[in-house]
Amino acid sequence: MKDRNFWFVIASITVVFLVYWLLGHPYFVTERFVMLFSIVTLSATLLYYIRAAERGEEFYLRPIPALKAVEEAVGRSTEMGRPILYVPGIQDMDQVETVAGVVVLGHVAKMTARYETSLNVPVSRSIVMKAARESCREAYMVEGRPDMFNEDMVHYLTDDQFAYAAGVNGIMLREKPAACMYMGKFYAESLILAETGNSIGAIQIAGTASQAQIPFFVTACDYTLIGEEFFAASAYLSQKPELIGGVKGQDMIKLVVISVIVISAIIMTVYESTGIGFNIIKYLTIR
Amino acid sequence: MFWKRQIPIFIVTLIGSITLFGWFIDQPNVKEFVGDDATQWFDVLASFAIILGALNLIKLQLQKVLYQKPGWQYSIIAVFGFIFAIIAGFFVKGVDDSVAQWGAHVTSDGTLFKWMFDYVFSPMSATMFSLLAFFVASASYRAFRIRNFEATLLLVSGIIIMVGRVPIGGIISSWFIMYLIILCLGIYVNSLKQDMKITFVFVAVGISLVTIGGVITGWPIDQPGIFYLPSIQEWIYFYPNVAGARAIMIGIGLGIFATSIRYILGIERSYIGE
Amino acid sequence: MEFSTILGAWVAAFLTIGIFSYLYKDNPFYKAAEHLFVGVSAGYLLSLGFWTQLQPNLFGRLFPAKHYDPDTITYTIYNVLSFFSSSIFPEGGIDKGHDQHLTYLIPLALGVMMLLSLIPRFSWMARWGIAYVVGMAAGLKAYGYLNSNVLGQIKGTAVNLLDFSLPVFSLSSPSIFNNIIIFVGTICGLLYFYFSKEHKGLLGKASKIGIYFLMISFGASFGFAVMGRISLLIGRFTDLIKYSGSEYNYATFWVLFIIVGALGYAAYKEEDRGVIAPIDNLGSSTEEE
Amino acid sequence: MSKLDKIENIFLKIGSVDRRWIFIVIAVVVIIPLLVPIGLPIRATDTSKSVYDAIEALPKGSNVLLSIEYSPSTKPENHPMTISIMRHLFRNDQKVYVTCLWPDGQFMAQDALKQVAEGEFNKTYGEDYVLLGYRPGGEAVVKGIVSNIRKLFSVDAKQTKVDDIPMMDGITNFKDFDFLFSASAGYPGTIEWVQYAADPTGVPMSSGVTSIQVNEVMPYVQSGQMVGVLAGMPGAAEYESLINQKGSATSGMDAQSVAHLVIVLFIVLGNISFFIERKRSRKY
Repeated sequence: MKDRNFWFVIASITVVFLVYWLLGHPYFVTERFVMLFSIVTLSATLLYYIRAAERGEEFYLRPIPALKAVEEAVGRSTEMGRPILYVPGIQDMDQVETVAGVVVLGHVAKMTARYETSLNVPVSRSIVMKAARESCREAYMVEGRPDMFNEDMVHYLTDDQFAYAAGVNGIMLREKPAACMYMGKFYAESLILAETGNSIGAIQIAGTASQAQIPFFVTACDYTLIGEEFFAASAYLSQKPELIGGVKGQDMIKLVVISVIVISAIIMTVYESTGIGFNIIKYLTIR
Repeated sequence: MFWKRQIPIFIVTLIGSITLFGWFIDQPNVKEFVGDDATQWFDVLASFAIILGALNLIKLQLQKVLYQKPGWQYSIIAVFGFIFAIIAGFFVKGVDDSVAQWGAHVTSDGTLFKWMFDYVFSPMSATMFSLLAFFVASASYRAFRIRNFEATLLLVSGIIIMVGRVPIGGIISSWFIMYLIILCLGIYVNSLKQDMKITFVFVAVGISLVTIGGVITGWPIDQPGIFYLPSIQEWIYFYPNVAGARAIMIGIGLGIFATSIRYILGIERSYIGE
Repeated sequence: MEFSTILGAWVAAFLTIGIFSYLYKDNPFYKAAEHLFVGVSAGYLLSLGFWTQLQPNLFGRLFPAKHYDPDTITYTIYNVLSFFSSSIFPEGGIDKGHDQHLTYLIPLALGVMMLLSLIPRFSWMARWGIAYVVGMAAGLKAYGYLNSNVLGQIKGTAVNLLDFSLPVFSLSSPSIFNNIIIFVGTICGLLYFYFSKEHKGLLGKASKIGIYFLMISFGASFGFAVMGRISLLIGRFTDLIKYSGSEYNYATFWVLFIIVGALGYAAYKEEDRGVIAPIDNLGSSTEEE
Repeated sequence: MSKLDKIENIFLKIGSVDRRWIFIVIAVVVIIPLLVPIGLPIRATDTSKSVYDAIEALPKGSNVLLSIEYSPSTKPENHPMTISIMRHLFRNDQKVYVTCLWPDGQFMAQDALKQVAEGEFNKTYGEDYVLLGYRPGGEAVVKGIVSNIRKLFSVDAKQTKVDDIPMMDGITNFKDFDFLFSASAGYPGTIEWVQYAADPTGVPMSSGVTSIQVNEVMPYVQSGQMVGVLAGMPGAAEYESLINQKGSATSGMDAQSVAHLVIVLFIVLGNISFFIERKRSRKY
């Protein structure tokens, strides 16, 4: 009950809705009530934890091996005196995954600034190039090494999928980076990139939510951030309260979903074997 | 600032709330907007985005030609291709009005547009994708490694699906698979105990057990089912696979839901470059 | 056989083999085919988008034939437009079965703003359109995904776990064992993505099982991905075999002969000059901008 | 150097071969079975059989909606399915209504109808089958068909008014169909049909999808929201064997089988050299 404003708003919405309901709820699609209820509860859960984190409450996040490996990889590159290659996917900024990739890039850039390792970021969209440059510049400023930043570390290759993949391959073979990171939205080129990275013996760390490409990354890379892990990565690395709160909120929603599955299964089992209870499936079906 | 920042955020919140809560409102205008117009508007915008993309591309290629950058000769080909497609799309129909009017020409037989589709666009888009068959082959050779237990599980389930789903999987006897498993276990036992004798005894006993089983039952190709590739494949595909796919599906659903809510509430504003 | 078909077969064979020649190394044939593809597909998508979206759906709703009346302002504008292009704006309005919806002026305006963003000074104008798309997608998808990906899948998992009308164990038909597999697999898979608690003890074990299920599922995707790629290759080869027939004047053979000949000659020349061919073709001559 | 070392060296050598050799191997193993078919027997999987059984169980003269949602890039996978399904439907004298959610889909539909309906079965347009054509809008089209198909498709692909098409009598919305088959390669496609048409109305549906998509639709099949699924080119081949009429998918199956085996072999070989390398690097 720490967040008074939050509870106040929730209570007022409930009261207003109850009044509306008692007035005969004109224009309301009654059979979708379950859906409205879930949307409101789930959004409220999310919002509650984001606000809690912003107020300064701290949440624990379990370690993710692939994210630890990022720092190791940067360290190894420094030892070997070779650059780090970072590929933020082949899609534009309108994809959530690209945004997450650029955010992670900022953190990698901080590490390379700290370790004084060179960073190479080929991109395939001009908007992504602008965003990635800003994010790197910012990182080098924060680390107090603006002298090490140069704009060409983020450079545009081409929009075309396969031509881009070929361009990145060329960079890999010429510069032999010690670590390759693929974080963003990938399509068929994932396999071409990971194969070449593998053949030059680089440490490879991938992160994507593209379901069809994950298997190729898992088999060809050393570490892979799968789906939601990748989205959580920016919260881990940035330690920004609102992002961590969001992860916590989503976790809570997941718990709700799991409990609903378990409870519904129990109700169904009891209902079908003994006839006691009700058919919950009916309530979960929304036309 | 107002036009560039506040208005877009307002548009997102407004349209987002209408399309989200419109599902619960039983009013003809709202229903029509949510059910039809909202998507149609999106499609109209998407078409404009395609035009924008095409103009951008041509701008880039023309610049290349004008400044004679490396590879500018190829850019001429690109521009030529574009102009050809535009001519087929807007200027030369290739058939009479009675066969296909303007507008129907993009989906009718015998037009120049259809010719371009059949003999230029189709083969090239299909070939671009089929190139990947070669890359899959070379990656399977050089990159798909059994680095840990997870990758092993992935590759084994992938291989079972790959072989079990095609006709050749059906002619591989379950007894052959059993022998194969015995041999693989033999290798595992060997690496565990580092003793040739134990390995030999293990493999010998295993092979004779399988052989005895085979002789007794008369070597039926698809029995026992748990060693017959098409049956294992079907099981993996229908049960463990669905369980995993469903977990991912729910995860993606929740992720998209959470992100959408953040957009609508204006918490996330990355789309306008913040 | 018609001339246009035979010509088409030659063009298709040339482009197909030209693109395949990339597997040997990046070469002018591939580059030419690739650039042609980029240009043609841009024009193709533009024409298709225009004739299947903008003309019928946008203009068809702004100027429907149903309400044609040359005295109103809208149709006066229409007749002016029609004067410039009678194919896009045929006489008497556009008959696509729509009523007049002047609300479609909004997407038209957003779209025009998007095009104006090509001019650097107006680049911010695209944001309005993007904002609309983001908002619409957020609203519609939040509902759709919550319904079919979350509620629908909860429904699919919440089954009677002790249904004794089913066999206890059966490999490829429904059984209690298989129901439990799905139930346990789904829940453990979800627990793997639980971040705010350390994966130790019971949660650790569950998430371990979860990742195994995810990996089996990825394995299946992997198998299917390979299958799909091979199928497409088979499709291409089937076409090439078709075009190698006498009715197409052996197009495939001729094209193959020309391209292989040219590449072989180039390689021979290079060797003569003492240039060692690069081992890995992909990195050899890629262009960077 | 021991014998084992020599064998290991051979494997390592194979492991570091130029990738162009691998390309050639794949090209050869795909082309040869296409030219010289082996004729491996095709065994239908349960999911394909359920599609066949569902269509076979439809009474004569049922109204079947066939939706075409793919483009030429996945034609080898989807097109044989469409053709087999059409053959099955026409053979059983069903009425076939064809719609397209993808613009390129209309070309594919025309091709298939020309080959099967006109060429093989001599069916009458407008009485036995109709091509309603493409309408833009993705899921909006699906929703439109569910609420009122006559409003959305006021004319067919040949611009004939639907009121003048005899078989459109009595068809007003999605519930008037007895079955839906969607041949799909992505968005919009099968998933939209499940979410907005089959789930809300309860009309049974089935689908033929590309291999890549199979995993996305499997949960729907498992939970009974869809009746079976044809998965990629092998799925199409299985359907061809079920209706007993061989087509392009069947002839591709030998190549597919051999290519899969070769890829599995590649994975195994590659991993052997990986293990040898790892063993040696541990030793030194």
